[in-house]
Amino acid sequence: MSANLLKESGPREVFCGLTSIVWLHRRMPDAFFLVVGSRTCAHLIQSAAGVMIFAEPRFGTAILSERDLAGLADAHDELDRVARELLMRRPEIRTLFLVGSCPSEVIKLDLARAAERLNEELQGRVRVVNYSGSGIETTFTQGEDGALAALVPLLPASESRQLLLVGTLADAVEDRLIHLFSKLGIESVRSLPPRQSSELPPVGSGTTVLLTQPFLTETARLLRDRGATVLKAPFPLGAEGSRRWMEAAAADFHCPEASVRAVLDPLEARARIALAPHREVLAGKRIFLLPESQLELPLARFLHRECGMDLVEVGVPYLNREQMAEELALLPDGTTVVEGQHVERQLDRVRAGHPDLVVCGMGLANPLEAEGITTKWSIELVFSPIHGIDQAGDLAELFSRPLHRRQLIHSALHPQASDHPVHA
Amino acid sequence: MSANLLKESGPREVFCGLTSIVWLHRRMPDAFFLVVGSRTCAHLIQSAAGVMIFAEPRFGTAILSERDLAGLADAHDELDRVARELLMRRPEIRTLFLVGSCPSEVIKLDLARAAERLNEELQGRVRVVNYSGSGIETTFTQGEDGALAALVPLLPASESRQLLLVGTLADAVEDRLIHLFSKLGIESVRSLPPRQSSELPPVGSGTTVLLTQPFLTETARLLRDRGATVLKAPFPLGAEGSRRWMEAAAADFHCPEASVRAVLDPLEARARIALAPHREVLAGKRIFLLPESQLELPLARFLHRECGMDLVEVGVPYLNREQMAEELALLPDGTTVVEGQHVERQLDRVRAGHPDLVVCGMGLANPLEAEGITTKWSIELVFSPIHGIDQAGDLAELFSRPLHRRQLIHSALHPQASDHPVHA
Amino acid sequence: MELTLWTYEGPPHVGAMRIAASMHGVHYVLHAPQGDTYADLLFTMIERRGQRPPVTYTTFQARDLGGDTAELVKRHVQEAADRFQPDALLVGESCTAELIQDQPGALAQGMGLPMPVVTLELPAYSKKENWGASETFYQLMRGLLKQSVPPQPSHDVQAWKHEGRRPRVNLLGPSLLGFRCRDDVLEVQRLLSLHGIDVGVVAPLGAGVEDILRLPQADLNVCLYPEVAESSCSWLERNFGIPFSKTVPIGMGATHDFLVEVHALLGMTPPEAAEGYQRSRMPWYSESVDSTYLTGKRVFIFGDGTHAIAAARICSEELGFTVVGLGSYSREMARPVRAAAKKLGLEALICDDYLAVEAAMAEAAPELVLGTQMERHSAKRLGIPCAVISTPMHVQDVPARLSPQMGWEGANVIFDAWVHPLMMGLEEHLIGMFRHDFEFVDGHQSHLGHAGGAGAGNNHGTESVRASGCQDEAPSGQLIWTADGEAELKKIPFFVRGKVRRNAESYARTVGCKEISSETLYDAKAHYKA
Amino acid sequence: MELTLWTYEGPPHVGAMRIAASMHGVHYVLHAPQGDTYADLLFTMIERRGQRPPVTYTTFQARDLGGDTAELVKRHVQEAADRFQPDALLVGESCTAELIQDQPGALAQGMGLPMPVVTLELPAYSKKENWGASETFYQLMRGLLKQSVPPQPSHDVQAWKHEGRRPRVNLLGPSLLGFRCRDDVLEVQRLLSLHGIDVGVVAPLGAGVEDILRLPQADLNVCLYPEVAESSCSWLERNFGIPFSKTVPIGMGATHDFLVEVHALLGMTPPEAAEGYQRSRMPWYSESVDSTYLTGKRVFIFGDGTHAIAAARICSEELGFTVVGLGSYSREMARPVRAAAKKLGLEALICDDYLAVEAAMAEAAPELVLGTQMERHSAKRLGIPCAVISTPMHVQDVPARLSPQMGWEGANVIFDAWVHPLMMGLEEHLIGMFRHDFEFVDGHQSHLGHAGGAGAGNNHGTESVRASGCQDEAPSGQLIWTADGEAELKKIPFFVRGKVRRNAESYARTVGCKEISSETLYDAKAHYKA
Repeated sequence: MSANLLKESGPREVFCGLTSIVWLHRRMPDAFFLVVGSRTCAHLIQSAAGVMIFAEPRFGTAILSERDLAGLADAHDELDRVARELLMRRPEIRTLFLVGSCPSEVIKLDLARAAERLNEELQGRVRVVNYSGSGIETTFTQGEDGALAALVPLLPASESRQLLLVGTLADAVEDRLIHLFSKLGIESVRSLPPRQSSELPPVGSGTTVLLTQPFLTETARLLRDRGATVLKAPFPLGAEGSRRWMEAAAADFHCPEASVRAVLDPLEARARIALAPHREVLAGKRIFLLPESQLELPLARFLHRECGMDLVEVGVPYLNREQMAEELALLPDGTTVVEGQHVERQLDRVRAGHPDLVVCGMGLANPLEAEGITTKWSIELVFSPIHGIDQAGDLAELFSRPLHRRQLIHSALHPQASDHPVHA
Repeated sequence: MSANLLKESGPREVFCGLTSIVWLHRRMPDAFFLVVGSRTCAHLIQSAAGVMIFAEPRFGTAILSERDLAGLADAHDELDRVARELLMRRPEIRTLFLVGSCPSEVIKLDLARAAERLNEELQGRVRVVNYSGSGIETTFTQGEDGALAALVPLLPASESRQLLLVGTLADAVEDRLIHLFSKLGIESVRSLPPRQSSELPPVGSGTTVLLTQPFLTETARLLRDRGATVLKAPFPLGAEGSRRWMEAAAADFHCPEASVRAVLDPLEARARIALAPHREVLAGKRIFLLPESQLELPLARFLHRECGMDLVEVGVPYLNREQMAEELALLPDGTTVVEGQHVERQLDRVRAGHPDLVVCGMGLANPLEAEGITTKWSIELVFSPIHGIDQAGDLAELFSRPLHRRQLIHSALHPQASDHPVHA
Repeated sequence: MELTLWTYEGPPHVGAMRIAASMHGVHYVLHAPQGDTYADLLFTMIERRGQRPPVTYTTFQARDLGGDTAELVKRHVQEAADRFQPDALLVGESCTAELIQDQPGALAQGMGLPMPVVTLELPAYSKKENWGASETFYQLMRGLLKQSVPPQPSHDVQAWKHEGRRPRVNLLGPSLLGFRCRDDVLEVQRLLSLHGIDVGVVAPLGAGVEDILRLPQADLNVCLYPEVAESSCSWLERNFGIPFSKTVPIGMGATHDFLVEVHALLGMTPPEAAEGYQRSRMPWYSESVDSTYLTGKRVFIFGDGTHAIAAARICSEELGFTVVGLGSYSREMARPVRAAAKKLGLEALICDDYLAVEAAMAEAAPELVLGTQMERHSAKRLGIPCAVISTPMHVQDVPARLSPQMGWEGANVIFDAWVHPLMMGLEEHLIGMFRHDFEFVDGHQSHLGHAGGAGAGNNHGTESVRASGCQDEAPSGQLIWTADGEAELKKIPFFVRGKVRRNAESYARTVGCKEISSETLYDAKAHYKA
Repeated sequence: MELTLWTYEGPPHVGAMRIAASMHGVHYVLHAPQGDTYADLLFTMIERRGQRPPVTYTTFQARDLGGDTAELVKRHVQEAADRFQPDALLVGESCTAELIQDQPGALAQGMGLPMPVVTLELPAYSKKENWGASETFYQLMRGLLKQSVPPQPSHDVQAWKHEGRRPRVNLLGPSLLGFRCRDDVLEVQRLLSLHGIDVGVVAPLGAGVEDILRLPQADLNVCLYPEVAESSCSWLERNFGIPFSKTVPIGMGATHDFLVEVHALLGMTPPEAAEGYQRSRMPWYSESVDSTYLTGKRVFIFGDGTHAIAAARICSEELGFTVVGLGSYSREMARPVRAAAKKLGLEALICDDYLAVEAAMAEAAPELVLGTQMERHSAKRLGIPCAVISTPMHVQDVPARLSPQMGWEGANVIFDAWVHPLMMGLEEHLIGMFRHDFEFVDGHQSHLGHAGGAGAGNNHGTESVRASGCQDEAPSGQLIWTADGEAELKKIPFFVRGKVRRNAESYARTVGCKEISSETLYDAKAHYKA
């Protein structure tokens, strides 16, 4: 590992952990996420979700009022009332997540106590758990870590041999991976989070964990505490990463190497075909990743090794060196990896570096485009089905598309001065 | 009868008989209307139908080309080919109407012969009949007379006692009328046209005919020739007309007067309630009816007697005095009834007469509105379910609505000059 | 504590951002944790701006709370002042920072910065976005102008006459994330210019500090959006004696009234009454025979105060609709909304719970909904056509084309936008005539399309109407539909069936009958039309 | 004989009416039976005109045919001349009158009327509406100008320079019942005026006889709609030496080219290349990140020649779409439409059978259709979003608001109108991301709504694609979908499933496999993206 690791601090431009509710609530349709916070929290989730495209959402905010701030006792009573009302209106809910926010953390509203109290009252009809998605403690994808960590103590114990995939996957991707693992000979594959919050997978010493996402530090720690083995591998983004990730499981399950190759070789070959047209667009292009989703390191690795891109700078909100060791090892020597952010200085470096493509958040994308810098809007990466060998082409396409688009339309929208019409 | 009957000739502004296809094809979903004509014919029907709101229509035009004009033999071959192609594409069709047009009449293309030829070829799988909807012979609603007259020879013979309603009714209205007749004690009620072209009602000396529409002269004549009795009555528009129309049937079927009253009195009372708000708008207002649908006389009678309107002039495309005798008798003394049209002079009279409401065709409505004259667009009268006592309120509403609308919006859209805002 | 699923307004500091981002040379230092930076996307994605909003977030973290967050604030204030060198600095805090009471405004005031510093105190736990925008605009203007306030206001609104110049007005209120403000400003400028009236300053949208300083030079202020500008207009009136116009020129009648009001205030001859008819196509489109079918269409209106009130007037007086519901989420505008509703014989719904709005909508059984994006979704669920008339903004509410709501062209835009969902003019009219045709009964696809599987969407609406109807009026009395009643009901096209069912049931209760047969349906029809 | 269900164009005399009704002081006596008066409603209802078209129909009847129809013609000509006193009289016949050969034009010419009489011969059994419009405009212009034709054309296109005036151009082609002509004229006038170019005469729309007489005074003619004006422009070039511009300014690139062409012809310095970017929002809207999802969307285009060609260029060069079908019903424009299609690697569909167009549409499996009202209905049946870009006109194509297609604002209007059906910007983008969510699989309602019961609409499309695919390529080889292949296909959202199915089957045939499993789907995906 010889990446150039730097740290930076200053004003940040990163979502908080509440944002991960946007995909978590879709993964588990029988769960409800109740943020205990302010109008800002409610507005944030709704804005991040793309402004109201869905009907009755499975998340909401218990908005603190001045009265709640005046006395914590009142706030607890109020929270109980709101939770009761909610559950009455939504009888299909099986798990209620109480999600802490910046304001609830600052006023030290004890959501663990609230969860305990509600669990007692509800007597198992609905399970109530809590975690914090506050922006003073978590960024963006870390919210998922909190939510899953909150579920770990509830997992049933089992010593059976099984593979546990940890981290939200699109259902179709999950189906596909389970199918492939079964072809490798691994028959018992479970997922956390499950598709129904009431069908929690068991855990124990027979459990081998593969993390599907790089931001699940706390969840991994708690699973280890429950006896599970957490495998070390690159993350399953791109053909190479996904293959090595699957191979790590295969090795742990002692699948015969020949049969592993027999399954994975054709997939990898097909992935190369799927990648080829995108590699044509991306190879030799320079990319700058701003910190947001924690996916930046695996993406940089994929974009460099499989798509031939040059890495100008790779930003990450925070860096867990141990968990990221496999990824860092695959980055080219001297890659600049910056932990934390001073958004103004980082943008200065973007402008100075003239990258061909910048991966950034929704607040920065259009302003950079207006300066003539092509961007890839990073929040899409956590919503799209991008995991696994079969999705490598789709993953590359997310990056080639903006460059391809520019190629298609730039000259017509920015015509050169001329005495003669281009087309007449 | 002391109406003032006048005749006028000159440029007319009236649809031709092809237009009636627009409702006939919807009444009998298993029939197809193939106009043999020009691009103008095709364009006319599509424009009259409101420009393409429907999917695959059950009417079309076999457009004559220069080659067809060159030789009639060719034209016959071509027509056979087009009919065959059409029936292959539309196997659900049971009756094919070949409809003559101005050009086909002028070149004397013999559609009766074509129908005969095709009938032979198709051997009963599809029945082919013909009639003319040409504008040199028919106006607007007369097309229906032609189509129904073409069906009369095909009606099976039966001496059974029955009531036959002749003229297209909306299905719901027909259901309702049959229900009411059964309450009067008339159990066997059939309709021409039927809802399926293949289920033609029988006819014979036991048949009593009630015309639902005033434009079915030829059909009535042919039914009489088949032995049916055609009752004389006002047409079933408005509560009074509908009641007298039903009473005519009840008398013919010897229904006990008391039970007739028991059925009709409450209906009439309810109709008065339904009419009241419209009468409030219409009473004392002056109406001018331009000739178009042949419904002008019964409408004038209804609007005068039940809605209290004053009749400035009642135009009719043509006048069959015998068929209209009952209606003419109910008009107030001295009503000006003008048969035929000189559209320019008639419009001069409209402008001079300052009517509150003008009933006219779609070509004239907006130009009159632009002159500040409120109009009722007459084609709607042949598309809307307006027949029967229960529809009297709806029928009145068609006339009160434009006046009501003007009341609602006129002052806001034409504000008076003022030093002070109206609403501030 | 209040359970909120979707919210109509953001927190008040988002209102402050709208003011800062609308202007140039103004920077906003917001004491807030990192999550609050989401608000940038409102401007860059929803409003498709090619610039970041001029906001520096302190993005303090939990670990900072133990230490000196005041120092953190000052460092960010200094960096922002150095980097952006604004002409004025706004300093405030979001909900979380409000709790830790660093008083960033006071801190910044004490730093000896070279530009004016305006402190914003926007109570996040009791106020909302529009209030925040209004307060920010007011505080900024007051901060910049308070030195110039004369001891005794002596403003002559007709000064232009003897100064030999054209009269001059300011347009106050337009801002980013305001509904169609960008185009309303152009349209109102064009309108005033046609009448020989110059526009001095437009603010906050596009204004700089120097423009704010020029505000007192106008003869008159035009308050285009009371939600944002009324408090500022009042202050300018109290302190400088500049009157302001109160009519919002949305719709034909209101545009006429606006012109009359402005002319009257400026001492000018009022405009021709026929101007609107000549300059807008809306009156003719509404009068022409194609529009006859619009008469009496039942419409449910919900939005911000300004647009909801305007919509109610346009619907009832200019389009001939029947308004069956009127409400707003703007508590600040409750009074005029209530008055507008009362004029129409309605009780206004002042409410920010979108589910309560949806329930009211279902209860009113309208044929058209004019609302926000949230009502668009509710209406879609209920199978009712809808047009959007108000914030909260969605990317589709910021069209590329010129789309004002105000003035003569605004009336054209409104006609098209509101009538189009009502089934595209003639098309719908013909469907009304062919309503008994097989293509328009259950199971077939209507061209309306909104509700898709027709039945599904509509039953939803119908059921909720039935349920609530029963509760309201006859909790115990169960109504029974006879087979022939149900059959008759089925003949009615699905898009009006809910209303017919409702009328029949209500009529049955009124007359005390327990069974609804086809006769009851006819009776109810006669009753309700009468 | 040709079987026609719906028709894209009316008969040629309707084209003549479009010219007469577009102008003032021109009256048209049409020898035709009463049914032909239906054509008035095209103007009064569809175009919502407050005036009757200036047409006198002779409305002869069967009984007249035995007698003297020539006398009837003369009577109507005389009455029309007396009553309307037009500045010029057009005399012609419709299809039926053509058969009885009264030669109404010759009759009228012989009547010694005080105004110019132009005879129209429009063969109703071989020509159509646009040809009729073009021919009428040409004959009227030629009739009025033929005396003024110089023996030797000696036109100096740069005369404006030494005459010390601004250059002056005529705008030729706009007419009633032309797609958005009313607003295109305003927009092009504004565009030219920005560049210091005056507009002399606009014709036929709004022109009178005196304007036609002024046509030769322009430096240059602008041919806005070749369907209507190209023959007239050519005649003016041949006889007066006035050149004409050939670029139709629809879209960003074409508007730029148009400006360059007009400037070059007039001998002016070409405009700034960046003008479009500054004056239109369309480029930024297309470049901004929200539009990334537009890239590669498959679009099927059908319309008149002018609008279809313009749409193809805008789609491929300015919106980043992939054009998968291009066609026109304008046989007169077949050559340029074919050339435009060839540039995109396509074969143009020149056809006036709407069912053949629907079949081609289904075969192309587009994600967006740009077509006429007929394609809108076909697309609705297939469950594909659609925007209308061309005549035949429908009342909804004559909006109240300013809605040009040409120039910088036209590009804005086009962006909004074409992108909106593609699921309202961000909304659709998010749905793409959430495509595996339960709300977007079969049986649930998509917000797309067009197809309503999703499955139904889409299956229709899919089935017809399958059927035709089989016939084309493998009439005997039957493909079998395995259960796991079907299951995988079901996971794909319905609105792209047709395309995926089609690709998989085509791929299976290419590689010769008989079964389609989930692996085949992945193989096909890799293959088609590569």
